[in-house]
Amino acid sequence: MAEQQITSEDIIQEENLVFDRTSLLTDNVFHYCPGCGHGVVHRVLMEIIEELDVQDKAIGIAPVGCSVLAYNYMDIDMQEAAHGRAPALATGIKRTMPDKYVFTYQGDGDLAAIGTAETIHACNRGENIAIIFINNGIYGMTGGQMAPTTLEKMKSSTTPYGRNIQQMGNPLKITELVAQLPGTCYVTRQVVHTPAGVRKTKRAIRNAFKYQQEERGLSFIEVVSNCNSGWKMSPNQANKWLEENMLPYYPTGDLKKPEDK
Amino acid sequence: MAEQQITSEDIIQEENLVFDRTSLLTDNVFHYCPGCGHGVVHRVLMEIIEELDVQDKAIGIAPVGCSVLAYNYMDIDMQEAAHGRAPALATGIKRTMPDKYVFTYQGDGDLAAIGTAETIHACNRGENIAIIFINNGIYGMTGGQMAPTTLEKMKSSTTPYGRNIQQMGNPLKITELVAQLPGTCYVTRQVVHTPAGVRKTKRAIRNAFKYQQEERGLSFIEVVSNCNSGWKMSPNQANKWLEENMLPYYPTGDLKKPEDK
Amino acid sequence: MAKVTGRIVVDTERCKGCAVCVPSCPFDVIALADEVNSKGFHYAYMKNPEACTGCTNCALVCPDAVIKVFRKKVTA
Amino acid sequence: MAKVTGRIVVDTERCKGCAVCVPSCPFDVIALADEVNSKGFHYAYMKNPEACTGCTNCALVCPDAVIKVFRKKVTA
Amino acid sequence: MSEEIIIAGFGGQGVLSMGKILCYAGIVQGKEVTWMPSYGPEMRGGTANVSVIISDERISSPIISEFDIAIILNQQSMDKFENSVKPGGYLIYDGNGITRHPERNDINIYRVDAAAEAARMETTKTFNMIVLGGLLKVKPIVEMEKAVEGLKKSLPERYHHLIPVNEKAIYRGTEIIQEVRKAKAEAS
Amino acid sequence: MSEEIIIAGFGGQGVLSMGKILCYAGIVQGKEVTWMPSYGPEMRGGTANVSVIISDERISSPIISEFDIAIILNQQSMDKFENSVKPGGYLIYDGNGITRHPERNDINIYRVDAAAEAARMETTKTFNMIVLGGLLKVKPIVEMEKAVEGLKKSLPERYHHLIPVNEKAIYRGTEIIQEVRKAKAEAS
Amino acid sequence: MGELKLMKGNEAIAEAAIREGADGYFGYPITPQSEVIEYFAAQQPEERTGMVLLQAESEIAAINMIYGAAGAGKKVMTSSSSPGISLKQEGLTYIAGAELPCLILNVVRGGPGLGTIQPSQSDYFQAVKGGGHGDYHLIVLAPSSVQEMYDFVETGFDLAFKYRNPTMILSDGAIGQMMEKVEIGEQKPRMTEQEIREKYPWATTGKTKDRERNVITSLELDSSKMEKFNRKLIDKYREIEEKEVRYEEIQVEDAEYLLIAYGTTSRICEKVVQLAREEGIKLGLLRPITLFPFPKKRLDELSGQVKGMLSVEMSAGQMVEDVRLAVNGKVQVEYYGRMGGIIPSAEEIVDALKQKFIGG
Amino acid sequence: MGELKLMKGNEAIAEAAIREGADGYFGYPITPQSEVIEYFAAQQPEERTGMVLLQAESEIAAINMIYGAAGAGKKVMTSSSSPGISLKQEGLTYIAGAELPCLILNVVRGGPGLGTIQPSQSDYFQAVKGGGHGDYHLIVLAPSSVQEMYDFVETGFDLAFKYRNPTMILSDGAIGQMMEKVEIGEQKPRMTEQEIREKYPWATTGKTKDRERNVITSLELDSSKMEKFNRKLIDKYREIEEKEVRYEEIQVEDAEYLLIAYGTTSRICEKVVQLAREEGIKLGLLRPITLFPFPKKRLDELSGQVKGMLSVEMSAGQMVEDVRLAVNGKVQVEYYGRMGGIIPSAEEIVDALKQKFIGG
Ligand SMILES: Cc1ncc(C[n+]2csc(CCOP(=O)(O)OP(=O)(O)O)c2C)c(N)n1
Ligand SMILES: Cc1ncc(C[n+]2csc(CCOP(=O)(O)OP(=O)(O)O)c2C)c(N)n1
Ligand code: SF4
Ligand code: SF4
Ligand code: SF4
Ligand code: SF4
Ligand code: SF4
Ligand code: SF4
Ligand SMILES: [Mg+2]
Ligand SMILES: [Mg+2]
Repeated sequence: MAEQQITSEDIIQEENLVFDRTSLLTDNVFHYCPGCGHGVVHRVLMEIIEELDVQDKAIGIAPVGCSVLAYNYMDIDMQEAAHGRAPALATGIKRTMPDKYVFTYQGDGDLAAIGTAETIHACNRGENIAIIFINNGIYGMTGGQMAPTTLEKMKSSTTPYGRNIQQMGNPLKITELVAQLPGTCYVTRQVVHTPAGVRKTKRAIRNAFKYQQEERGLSFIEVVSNCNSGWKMSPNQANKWLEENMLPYYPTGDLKKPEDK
Repeated sequence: MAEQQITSEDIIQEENLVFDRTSLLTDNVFHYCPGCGHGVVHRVLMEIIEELDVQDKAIGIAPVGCSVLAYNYMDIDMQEAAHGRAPALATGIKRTMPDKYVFTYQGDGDLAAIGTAETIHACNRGENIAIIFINNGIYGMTGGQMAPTTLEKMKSSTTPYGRNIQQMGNPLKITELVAQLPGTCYVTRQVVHTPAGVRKTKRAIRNAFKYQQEERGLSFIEVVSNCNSGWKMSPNQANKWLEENMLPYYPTGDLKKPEDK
Repeated sequence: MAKVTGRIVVDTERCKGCAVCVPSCPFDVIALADEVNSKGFHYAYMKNPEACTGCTNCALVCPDAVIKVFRKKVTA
Repeated sequence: MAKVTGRIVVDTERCKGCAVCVPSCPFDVIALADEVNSKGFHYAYMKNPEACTGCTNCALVCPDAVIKVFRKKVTA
Repeated sequence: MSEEIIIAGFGGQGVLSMGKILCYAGIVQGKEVTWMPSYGPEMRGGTANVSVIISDERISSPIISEFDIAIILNQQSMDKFENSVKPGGYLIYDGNGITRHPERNDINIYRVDAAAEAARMETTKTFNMIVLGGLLKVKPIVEMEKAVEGLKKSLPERYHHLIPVNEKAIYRGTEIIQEVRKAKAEAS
Repeated sequence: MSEEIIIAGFGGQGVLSMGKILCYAGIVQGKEVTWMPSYGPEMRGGTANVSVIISDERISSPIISEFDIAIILNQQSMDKFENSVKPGGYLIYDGNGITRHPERNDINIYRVDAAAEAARMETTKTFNMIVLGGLLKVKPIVEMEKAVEGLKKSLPERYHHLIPVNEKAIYRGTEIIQEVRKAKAEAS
Repeated sequence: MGELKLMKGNEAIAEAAIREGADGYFGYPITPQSEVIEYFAAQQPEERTGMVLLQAESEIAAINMIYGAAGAGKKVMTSSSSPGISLKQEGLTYIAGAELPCLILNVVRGGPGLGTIQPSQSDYFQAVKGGGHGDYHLIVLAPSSVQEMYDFVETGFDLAFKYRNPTMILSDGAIGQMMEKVEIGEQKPRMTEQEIREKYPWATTGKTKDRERNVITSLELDSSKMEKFNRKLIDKYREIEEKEVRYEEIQVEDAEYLLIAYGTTSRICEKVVQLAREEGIKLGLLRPITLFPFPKKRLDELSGQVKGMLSVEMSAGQMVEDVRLAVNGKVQVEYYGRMGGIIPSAEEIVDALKQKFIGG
Repeated sequence: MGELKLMKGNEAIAEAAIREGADGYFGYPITPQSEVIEYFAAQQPEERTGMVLLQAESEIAAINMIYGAAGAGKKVMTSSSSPGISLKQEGLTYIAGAELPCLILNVVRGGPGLGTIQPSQSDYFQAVKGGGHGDYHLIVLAPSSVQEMYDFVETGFDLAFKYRNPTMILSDGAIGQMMEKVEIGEQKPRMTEQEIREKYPWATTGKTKDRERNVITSLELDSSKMEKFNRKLIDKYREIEEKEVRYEEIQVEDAEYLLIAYGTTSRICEKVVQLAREEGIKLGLLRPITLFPFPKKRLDELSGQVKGMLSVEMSAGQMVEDVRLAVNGKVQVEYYGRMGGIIPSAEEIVDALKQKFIGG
């Protein structure tokens, strides 16, 4: 049969290329742990900026967290914020350069612990920016301490016997909170450990950029992701754990979406 | 008729006294502007502590705001917090002295602007304290600047042409936000410019102390009040304006109430 | 039939003349004095004492806690 | 009837052997090599290349963006 | 020539703006000026005061504790500032609410019952302009026209329709001010 | 007497805990010890190393750049530390993954293929104990029993059931270590 | 001559920023400097020049907003008073570490803690030694009049952009609240994006094909690179110390004693010089205008001329340390000061001078 | 002798706090000191002694939690590293202004900004001059070993309560991460409320009929009262400077040159002394243990004995200013330092010493 005659060499040809690393990722190797979702979100984000052809209009803000070095990978102008303050930087940038696409990229410790006030107020003011929020339920960079989003009974280096709700409170659904604020136009929760999840995340980020262009207000995209290192699991174990434990508490989907213009 | 014979002297007798200044208010004259609601809330709070007979177990935290000197009036042990940080102080106190009644007394600038993170996280952890939140829609102490709670189009010294939602975002309903958090057990909004309002506020504060004793979590009592000075109105004008403008946006009532034990 | 009558005593030196008590009184008992106290405030007084029922409304809203209320049952 | 076949190319030196691609493939094309790259990682390879349809699933989930996907229409 | 002035009264009496008008008038006349208010938390009530210096030369310290002229508009301020007037200096006060009248006799004392006059004129807001007029009558530290110019400069455009009534008040002040006591020359 | 040791390899190879056991053993023998790790952000992968000093006297600087003994467990560490061994010192390495073997001949070089041995023993976690055993064979900086005691002290109670297998690994290490090259005496 | 206006120091700052073509102000109210943002708000800078004005949710948000905008090459500023400035310390060291230009105004009030809202100079150490962590310096300007409040906005921005370093205007409640005559400058245009791209090629204006991406960061995980960066900063500070020292001398030529004072106290000390000279004491005044860089060299020179130096401060004695370091024991250096919001009188300073140096 | 353990500096601090009978720890993770809270968490201090442990939402929350608990007379502490300590500056000045005892650990890393996570001593100024606004001082202890990390918890709390003043332990990444042998003390009981009421009558333990209400505040709107309070603080700091100076001397008796170094660098300098003496250079080392109060008097004395002093720091030269102020020009004072997370080697310090003082 015809198929039998097709060799790998026939297929692996420039004209058959259907997926390649976006040129907006630099050549630097991610410093992330094997299997960490940060890399996927980085890639998807850069794909959107490439597709929209807005490299020269995009300004990103890296947080303090594992993605502190995001600027080593994203080939756009970037600033590195103080821990938790990315939304404030983004506000300063966007207000003085309203024609740029400004986004922050933040972890759950950064955004939902130390940066709570900046997050809530940027959302409440409806800053015309995008916040990309990687919720891995832990402080990855500093060695796996409890985050506000750490699940009940989940172990971390500061809750070695599991998060005790009585002591530490419930895992904080900050995304549900900001969805309440009139300043946010688009609030959604996504994942990137499955192909379908990645496709939807990409769509969400595309939406966020579109709404920003339309000056709709703040788009808030939570990505529930693994920190396999902090969780002390292999990447695939971690993704499974994520589905079984994180997603029931942090269900995916749109929490808020504006009418199409 | 018998009534005619009753003179003022007959009535004004110790045994007929039905309302007196609680002994838990000190003799100091409030430094507040004439007609300011802070004084009423101070009084009601001290009445509750007197009625519950817990003077020796009550620790209050004064904010930075017009009520910064609350400790001059309340005859209980008190601490004066840094601007916005009262919930953190209260956490430190309550955690190390769980048998005390700990409350914060905060303005809207203090609690909903600079103190947002401390407010949200104390509420989320369900600290077993009471937060008494005076929402007068403005920064009173510093001369009437916009607060997060300032209404749309409302004038303040930093919004002399009225609050512009496009620029400053919507007035923040922080009380609605904290009501979402599982850590709060009781969330209510009250007023003190009418006798009925005062009675309800008093009931609310009594509830808060009761829940604290029962270790139910955090009670959050918003009191919508006037800042006649910042609003540049006479006290009675201000109270009227409050009813017509503040209350439609900040409606009174319980947002959350625990089952009775 | 039992009826009640009341009176208020305003600490005029501490009253700030804010007038918040005035509309709070269901029986229009209170007014501000033409005179001022040593702080320059027109303090509150009972312009219509007989109408007072001792309901405490005025005291409840008084921001400076300067009103004492007395109430007495009177048998008609 | 038009059918598609595909192949992936893994940048083995940059692959971290996380194995996230492995379960993402609907056709069980991918496995980790017994060998390691210079970083010590067991990199991904096509253990079953003919089954690949070029669906890009693996590339979508690869955290290190080291998978290229090729697809070609084949007429049966 | 340098005049060091304190203006003191209740908040809301226009103490600060009177000082501003004086300063603006000084500027129009090419003088150096400083205006240094007392400030505190922004609650209503309480006293307000401002020290104003109007001088032909560069002003070194804007903070002064003794004054050539004191304009005193309530009892608290009388208690606080009567003794800060330099011997031979001027004290001008409004008698309204004053329970203890000034007692010094080494200074020149004038009284201008501006509150009563403003009430009579039914323009209570011009109270401070009446006082200003009185001041300029007894101590013409700036020229009268310059004061009116200063008034214009210190008022935002949208209040310029109020200038005539204020101007009138200033002139009224010159009329109603009364000498209480002249300074006795004391052995220095 | 003072021994200055570097232990270097991948994160996860037990580099840090090997150092800890040595230190505990030293403490049991009444010695002074310091254990100074390299540290960085907490991502997986990358190298880890720890400097250990075991001394009879108070240890001044815990930060050292030249070593009496280097225990090297991957190629990066070989590249980094081979030249930091003092002349006449000891270099002990695991051959697994080593592409460039040590070249110096003014130091004593030993090889202990602990990774392979641990795999053979099906106790990959005892890898570092095998290396430790090898070390103590060629440089008995602490007594063998003290090392086992150190192991006990450094393990939380709940892992004490693992002591026998680790002890075995230590002894295995003493057996499999091999001399590669003795230091040539050089003209000092 | 420009237009003359009567303004508060706090207002002059704001007016100057608008006229200087600043791109943004981000701040949070606090006494005694709330007039800065209030003046801006009344002026509607968006309409006057397109300048952005935003009341932030906190001082921390405000400093980080200017951190962001400064990274984009914008001319931005914030202001606060002591407690608010303490909150900005992390942000300030980030900005210094990222080498960004911006302007910060501190209208100092008395501390520690909530303290008093009255004027003070007790934030000197914080401003010049670095209240934040790490080795860095702010350029610190100390105005002593409302005119200088106005003028130093331009100077401050110029220095900030010249050295890519945050500049602080260290004022106090007296200068912030005081009104004086101010000569107002012309309105300058705000820079266009094109101009920013050309003048500040490091700014995050959006990566175009013709250049590498720009990254604003203060992070460096490699110690040897970090040390190199630290040395680069030190070199910059050295250069600033060589080139940018500013001070004013009053009757120093023949002085036998020297007062050192900045800001409000320097105004008082002008009068002290006058009073002392009336009594026949040859007194001079050196007023540092830049507190960092500090006029060390000049003081060192003067240590040969005078018999004693008196540092006059509204603090417990902070600048006096820099004076001592400058003269390194070559002349007696004393301190006189008041605290808690109290401004010393000229007379008491004369007394202090006599007591410390002349006897009795 | 107590039990011997092998511990990291960060762990020793936590163990010491539990055994010292501390009532609470409130902190936020940051490298290189996260082991402090992690050790606490593993130890479950609630169960061991009833001590409270709470991971706060931020450093600002943490310092204000200890502000609250300290006001209630509780023995509480927090810890962080440089950027987190910058965020605590407002809280620290409030605590100092409210005169409350508490313990703050700074495990310093290199700045400015996010900088590096490697060890540094570049927060010296912030710690000793006051990084927050207003005139105040922390008591600052500088441990140079894990044992001292342990021991200074007791010392720190003792001084804090004795003077009602916050105490800082100024450590660095090397000492925090390093393991050494530590002699562990006995478990002390936590104080009961009754004991607190008796010992700390100022504490907000709840107003009983037998005393006036207690108020913890740093606010004073009346300037003359505020100044009085400022003077009271100054008197306290003077007293501390007189009574609480601690330092260690190594081979100082016959020294012709003197190194001054604290913490990690003092360890290196011990070796420098040894190396220099091997070369016949009579070198000594003075290690300040308290940085505030600084051993000024002793240095002043030694300025008569030695020919030169070298301040060795992992900073751009901060402590050297205090050395210079102490000797006031009487002897040449030089600085040698490394930055960015680099720890100087003994050899390079010997070279620096020779070059600066001995020639070549
Ligand atoms: C002011 C300050 N506090 C704390 C830290 C230490 N720190 C660095 S990253 C981090 C948490 C990171 O967690 P998260 O935001 O969830 O990001 P992740 O690493 O999980 O992606 C912390 C606490 C810091 N650098 N600065
Ligand atoms: C860190 C800090 N920032 C700002 C201030 C100035 N400040 C004092 S009170 C206040 C706002 C008070 O408003 P609110 O909390 O609403 O209380 P109110 O006076 O209206 O009762 C501000 C901004 C301060 N003291 N400290
Ligand atoms: S520590 Fe966690 S978040 Fe960080 S790179 Fe590793 S897996 Fe990702
Ligand atoms: S300023 Fe407003 S809040 Fe403050 S006392 Fe006056 S009325 Fe009350
Ligand atoms: S409410 Fe109270 S203070 Fe106000 S007028 Fe009436 S009595 Fe006086
Ligand atoms: S007690 Fe009731 S009736 Fe009497 S004056 Fe007060 S409000 Fe009126
Ligand atoms: S997902 Fe990517 S990095 Fe991971 S094993 Fe597959 S190809 Fe390698
Ligand atoms: S492209 Fe699709 S079919 Fe081919 S390997 Fe990847 S996931 Fe499997
Ligand atoms: Mg995280
Ligand atoms: Mg308010």
